Amino acid sequence: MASPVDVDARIAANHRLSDAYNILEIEAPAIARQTRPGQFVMVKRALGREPLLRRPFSVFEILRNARGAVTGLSLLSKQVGAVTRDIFLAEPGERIRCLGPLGTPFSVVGPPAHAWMVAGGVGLAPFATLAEALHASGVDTTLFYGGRSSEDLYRVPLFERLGVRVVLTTEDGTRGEAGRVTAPLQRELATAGDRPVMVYACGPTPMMRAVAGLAAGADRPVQVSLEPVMGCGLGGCYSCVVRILDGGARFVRACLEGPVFEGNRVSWADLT
Amino acid sequence: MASPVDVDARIAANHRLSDAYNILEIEAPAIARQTRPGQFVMVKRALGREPLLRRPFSVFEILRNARGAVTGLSLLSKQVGAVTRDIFLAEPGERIRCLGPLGTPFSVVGPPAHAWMVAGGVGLAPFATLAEALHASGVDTTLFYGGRSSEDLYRVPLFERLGVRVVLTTEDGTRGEAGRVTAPLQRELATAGDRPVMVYACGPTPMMRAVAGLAAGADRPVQVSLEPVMGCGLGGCYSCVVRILDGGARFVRACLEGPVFEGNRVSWADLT
Amino acid sequence: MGRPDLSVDIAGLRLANPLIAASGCFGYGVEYADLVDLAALGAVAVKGLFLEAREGHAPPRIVETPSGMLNAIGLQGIGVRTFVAEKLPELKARRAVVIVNICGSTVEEYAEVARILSDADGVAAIEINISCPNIDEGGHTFGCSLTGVHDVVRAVRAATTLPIFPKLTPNVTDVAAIAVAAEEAGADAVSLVNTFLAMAIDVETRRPRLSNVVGGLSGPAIRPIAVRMVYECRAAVRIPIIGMGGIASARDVLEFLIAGADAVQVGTANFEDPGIWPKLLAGVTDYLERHGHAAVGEVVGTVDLSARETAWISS
Amino acid sequence: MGRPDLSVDIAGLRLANPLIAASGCFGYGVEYADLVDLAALGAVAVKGLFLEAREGHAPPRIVETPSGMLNAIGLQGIGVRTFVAEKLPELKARRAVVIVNICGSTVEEYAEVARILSDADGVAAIEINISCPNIDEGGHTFGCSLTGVHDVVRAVRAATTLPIFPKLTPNVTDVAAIAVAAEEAGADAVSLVNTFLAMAIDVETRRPRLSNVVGGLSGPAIRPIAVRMVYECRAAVRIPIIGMGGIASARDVLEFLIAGADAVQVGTANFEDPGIWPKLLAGVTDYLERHGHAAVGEVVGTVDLSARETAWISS
Ligand SMILES: Cc1cc2nc3c(=O)[nH]c(=O)nc-3n(C[C@H](O)[C@H](O)[C@H](O)COP(=O)(O)OP(=O)(O)OC[C@H]3O[C@@H](n4cnc5c(N)ncnc54)[C@H](O)[C@@H]3O)c2cc1C
Ligand SMILES: Cc1cc2nc3c(=O)[nH]c(=O)nc-3n(C[C@H](O)[C@H](O)[C@H](O)COP(=O)(O)OP(=O)(O)OC[C@H]3O[C@@H](n4cnc5c(N)ncnc54)[C@H](O)[C@@H]3O)c2cc1C
Ligand SMILES: Cc1cc2nc3c(=O)[nH]c(=O)nc-3n(C[C@H](O)[C@H](O)[C@H](O)COP(=O)(O)O)c2cc1C
Ligand SMILES: Cc1cc2nc3c(=O)[nH]c(=O)nc-3n(C[C@H](O)[C@H](O)[C@H](O)COP(=O)(O)O)c2cc1C
Ligand code: FES
Ligand code: FES
Repeated sequence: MASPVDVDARIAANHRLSDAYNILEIEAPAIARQTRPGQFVMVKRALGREPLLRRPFSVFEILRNARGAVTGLSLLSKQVGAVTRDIFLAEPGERIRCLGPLGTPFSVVGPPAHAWMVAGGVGLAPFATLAEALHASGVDTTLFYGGRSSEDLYRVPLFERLGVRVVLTTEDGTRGEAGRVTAPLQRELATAGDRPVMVYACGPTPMMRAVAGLAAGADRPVQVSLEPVMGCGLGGCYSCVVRILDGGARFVRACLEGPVFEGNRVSWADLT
Repeated sequence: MASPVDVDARIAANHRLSDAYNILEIEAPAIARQTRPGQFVMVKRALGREPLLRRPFSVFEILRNARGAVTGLSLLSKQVGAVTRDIFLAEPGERIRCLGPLGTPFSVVGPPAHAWMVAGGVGLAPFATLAEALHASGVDTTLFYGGRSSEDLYRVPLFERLGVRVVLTTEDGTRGEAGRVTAPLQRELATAGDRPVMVYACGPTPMMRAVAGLAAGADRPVQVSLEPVMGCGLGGCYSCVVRILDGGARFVRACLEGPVFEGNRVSWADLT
Repeated sequence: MGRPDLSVDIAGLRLANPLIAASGCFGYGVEYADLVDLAALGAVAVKGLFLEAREGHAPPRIVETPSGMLNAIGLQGIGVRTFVAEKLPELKARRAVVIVNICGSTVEEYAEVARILSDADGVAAIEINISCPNIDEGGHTFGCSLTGVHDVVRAVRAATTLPIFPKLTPNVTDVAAIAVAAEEAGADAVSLVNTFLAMAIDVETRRPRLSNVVGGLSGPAIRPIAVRMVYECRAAVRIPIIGMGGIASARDVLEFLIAGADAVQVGTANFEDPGIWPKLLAGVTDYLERHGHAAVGEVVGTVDLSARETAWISS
Repeated sequence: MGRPDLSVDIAGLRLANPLIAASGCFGYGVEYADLVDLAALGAVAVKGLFLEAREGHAPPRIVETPSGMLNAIGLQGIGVRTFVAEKLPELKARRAVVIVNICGSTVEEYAEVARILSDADGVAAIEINISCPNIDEGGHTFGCSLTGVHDVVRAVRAATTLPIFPKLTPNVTDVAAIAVAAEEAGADAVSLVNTFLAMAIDVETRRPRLSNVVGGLSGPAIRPIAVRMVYECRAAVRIPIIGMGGIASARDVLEFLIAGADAVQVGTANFEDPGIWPKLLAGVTDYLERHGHAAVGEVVGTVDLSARETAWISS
């Protein structure tokens, strides 16, 4: 894999989608060109500024100009604290510090396998690049996409343009099927027959745990993109560990061996 | 004296005068209305933001609208560190935290006394309000205003409009008389005859020390506006002390008993 | 349910709420009388007082550091008798609950200062500063040894019936052992922490940035260490704890209470925002209401060490 | 005058410059090989190693605090033999100067780990971690007592001829006395400081924010305390000092050197900016040139305590 680069990138645009969500477009072609689906970047507003540590974000889209040349990448961010607030408030023309691409990407299936992506809220982030890659290899792809309410669901047309079948759920029933995203997934798993299916999941830990359980029950492989706290993103600090079951339980660094893991390798009981 | 107020004031304008100097206009009428010449405010960009402590700034101008109503105040700031940088970069519409007015003001002479204001660089700051007050009472006023170069001298017409005679000096001779501001002061002190003169001084400590010495030598009273480091501006921390000679040497708080002191009270040998 | 009860009882001293202005960060209290309603504070801990007036250190006395500041004021002060004569009456008139922070160069001086305060009218409690890191006679030497702490507290205990709160230094290997020594010697509560001995150098001139060379670090930078020390002391002593170190928000107040403090002091944050007091009070009240507590005491010492369990949260 | 000489001599070990990657903040060094030129660093101090592999603590293992962070990694590690077999060859190939940080649950374990490293090819020095605050067996108990320090250093001294650098904990009353004990027991230099024992609580859940309850505070927040400790140790021992704690800029490097450190380590700042190394080097070089120094050693221990005098500066 190519080596990560650290850039002081110009912000090209900031699309505020709601009071919480935004998509930040940043001019970091050197990172974007190397990024594979599921990889992430470590971000902060500026060096020397509080908070001290960078934060990890999945690369959402690879941005291209009219001629198709890569110009940068975007982040889909949800405000939960200091850095996501900085990202929400950032203005075009300002700069942002961005290091990447980092981590082990999704393993992208090819036909005849079908791809089922299961996203909870901001867990949609790694799936735009994955959908592109799947589309390029002609994989039949479905996105199960759930949130608390319609306020948590964004950019559905982006996926539809890539030929993705989209199944929406909201817990409050304001959009798509009422309930959790695991409900339609469970139904379809039960009726999928002998088609080969690779399940991909990203979202809150309890959701991923549930998806991994459903996939295992239906004997389907599943890749999850986990979101542990990360201090460095480079393997330096050992903060991001996930307990893995193979070869006797042991902690591995999610910034190097992950963030994508096969669902059956993860010790779900240890994930908080 | 009325009590200080702490406001989250809107920035009305920012006049960048050079790479170092700027004049920030802020909408803080509740402070401006109470301010007397020589008083200061404690400022920081926003609560909860690094650096932790506020910084003291003299009130430069009292701002008024077309009908003469007080709308706010301005600060004349020179970039030397973090907060003066924040002040330099601030944009209209943003906010700034401002507590004041604070401190003991100049004692403003009346006719027949003449007023001689001696300013070094950004030490001009407390003299705009003083010149207004002197103008209002019909005092014959002179401003001796020195800097390293013409890049340190600003807003001379403001003083001229108030009938102030302005004597400029620069160390590099790029504007006014070449040399230090103490040279014309010394000359004029020698030839002032028996006119009563009150000297006011603000600038770097060595300059104020020199001015106090010259005034004492010519038997003229002098008021200096000192600039010790201040942690609170309210008498709470005892960081801002100046050694005073009366009643046996002792440290007094410049934020309460100052920043204006009679020159002969100050223990100049202890000022660094 | 009505509004939660914010009052706390510190060794028989009832405070309207757990917020105390920290010693040395609020002058003699009277300086803030126009800006802060002194009667609305739990208490005011005034600047450290020796028997006689003291000049303190030459400036510069403070310097800012990342999320903190160093001070080496050197306990400039007017002496206890002048305080009683000139400041105490106004504090009383403002209905402030007054905690007097006392210092001494000798055990006898501590006792003498305490005696004078016992005879005065309007002192609620005595905080014994055995922890000022800035001056040789600031009690730091007493505060760093078990016998030193014991001797000073014993002597003050014998000199007064007022509640006494030794204020502990964090510059020790085992702060809980020091707290135990204070308790055994008759302390009614302990205050912690005082500042951390620290230093900053101007690299261009190579001079220390404080005239005193070293000074005490306070502010948010030290908060995680202070919280740990309160937590350790909570497990070691039965007397109340007054916690402090870097509190700058209601969240921080609650962190100390949960760690085991019965009340807190706020110092450095008051410099940044003298209007912080009603905000802290409102934030604590809001928290108590949200969590269904009838009284602030219910959160004291409630660190939850049970195993973690996570609920399903959709994003 | 040519470019200043940046090299430093730490007890016979010559480093190209005084910048060392701090243990536990740079993995085993190999993780950074693509991003940082390991040969351009003064040295790399690798993650603390016990004799056997260790799992470390459950997450969450870090939490950010004002200008700092807490960590309770719990010394997860691959064990010294696996390190020698799997990591050391690559570090050697990259021409890194390798300092191995060692741990032990017993004095014997420290000695055994040191012996294994002595027999390995490519170890420049051993840093003895007697200061990890996060685990019971992390040496913190050794590091807090004079006899503990003495015993561990003695045993390692007997086990190896490599340079040995005990790494001191700041969680003590008198760090200079600890440094003296280390020197007397045969240390070639001392490293300080390790992290400060600290704690953070999530007030909404009342759970500690680290699974281990307490952790170690690092980052700019602690710098003033660390600088003071280096300054104190400089006056107490003759052996070189490797200083650290919150360094995030060339100015900070110089502050430690001026306080008395012969070399420095950088930990937390490397997380924020893995590209910091050439910037630090450039800043130090620029400073030496501006101040007319031929070699970096000329600034070590040069705190100026003479009386202040100010020049006339117009504005
Ligand atoms: C590989 C990876 C990819 C990610 N991709 C995205 C993305 O594309 N878009 C997005 O919005 N977020 C993403 N996240 C999560 C994102 O990193 C966090 O939301 C961010 O770190 C929060 O930073 P903050 O400063 O805003 O909040 P903070 O102030 O740091 O924290 C606010 C609150 O959130 C909690 N918190 C913070 N980080 C985490 C975490 N990782 N796990 C659980 N709780 C946490 C804190 O404990 C605190 O209570 C990703 C995380 C990882 C590891
Ligand atoms: C009563 C009073 C009125 C003032 N009025 C003005 C004014 O109108 N306009 C103006 O530009 N400045 C004024 N000053 C000075 C101003 O407060 C400082 O320039 C400011 O605090 C610097 O803050 P900073 O964060 O930018 O610099 P910092 O990052 O705090 O410091 C940068 C450098 O300047 C030095 N420094 C900072 N403050 C002082 C000080 N007070 N004395 C000596 N050295 C210092 C520091 O040691 C450091 O080396 C006044 C000061 C006082 C006490
Ligand atoms: C400028 C200053 C002066 C102080 N003076 C005293 C004092 O006189 N007596 C005392 O016991 N503590 C003194 N302290 C310590 C504070 O009371 C408090 O223990 C410490 O600052 C930590 O709290 P904080 O982080 O909220 O400021 C002083 C602190 C500062 C910043
Ligand atoms: C995540 C992390 C892990 C650490 N692990 C070790 C370790 O294994 N051995 C050790 O001696 N110090 C360890 N330390 C302490 C650092 O080496 C250093 O002493 C401390 O962080 C202060 O420096 P800093 O402020 O530059 O980070 C660790 C620090 C951090 C932040
Ligand atoms: S985030 Fe630092 S090792 Fe993974
Ligand atoms: S600035 Fe705090 S007492 Fe004057």
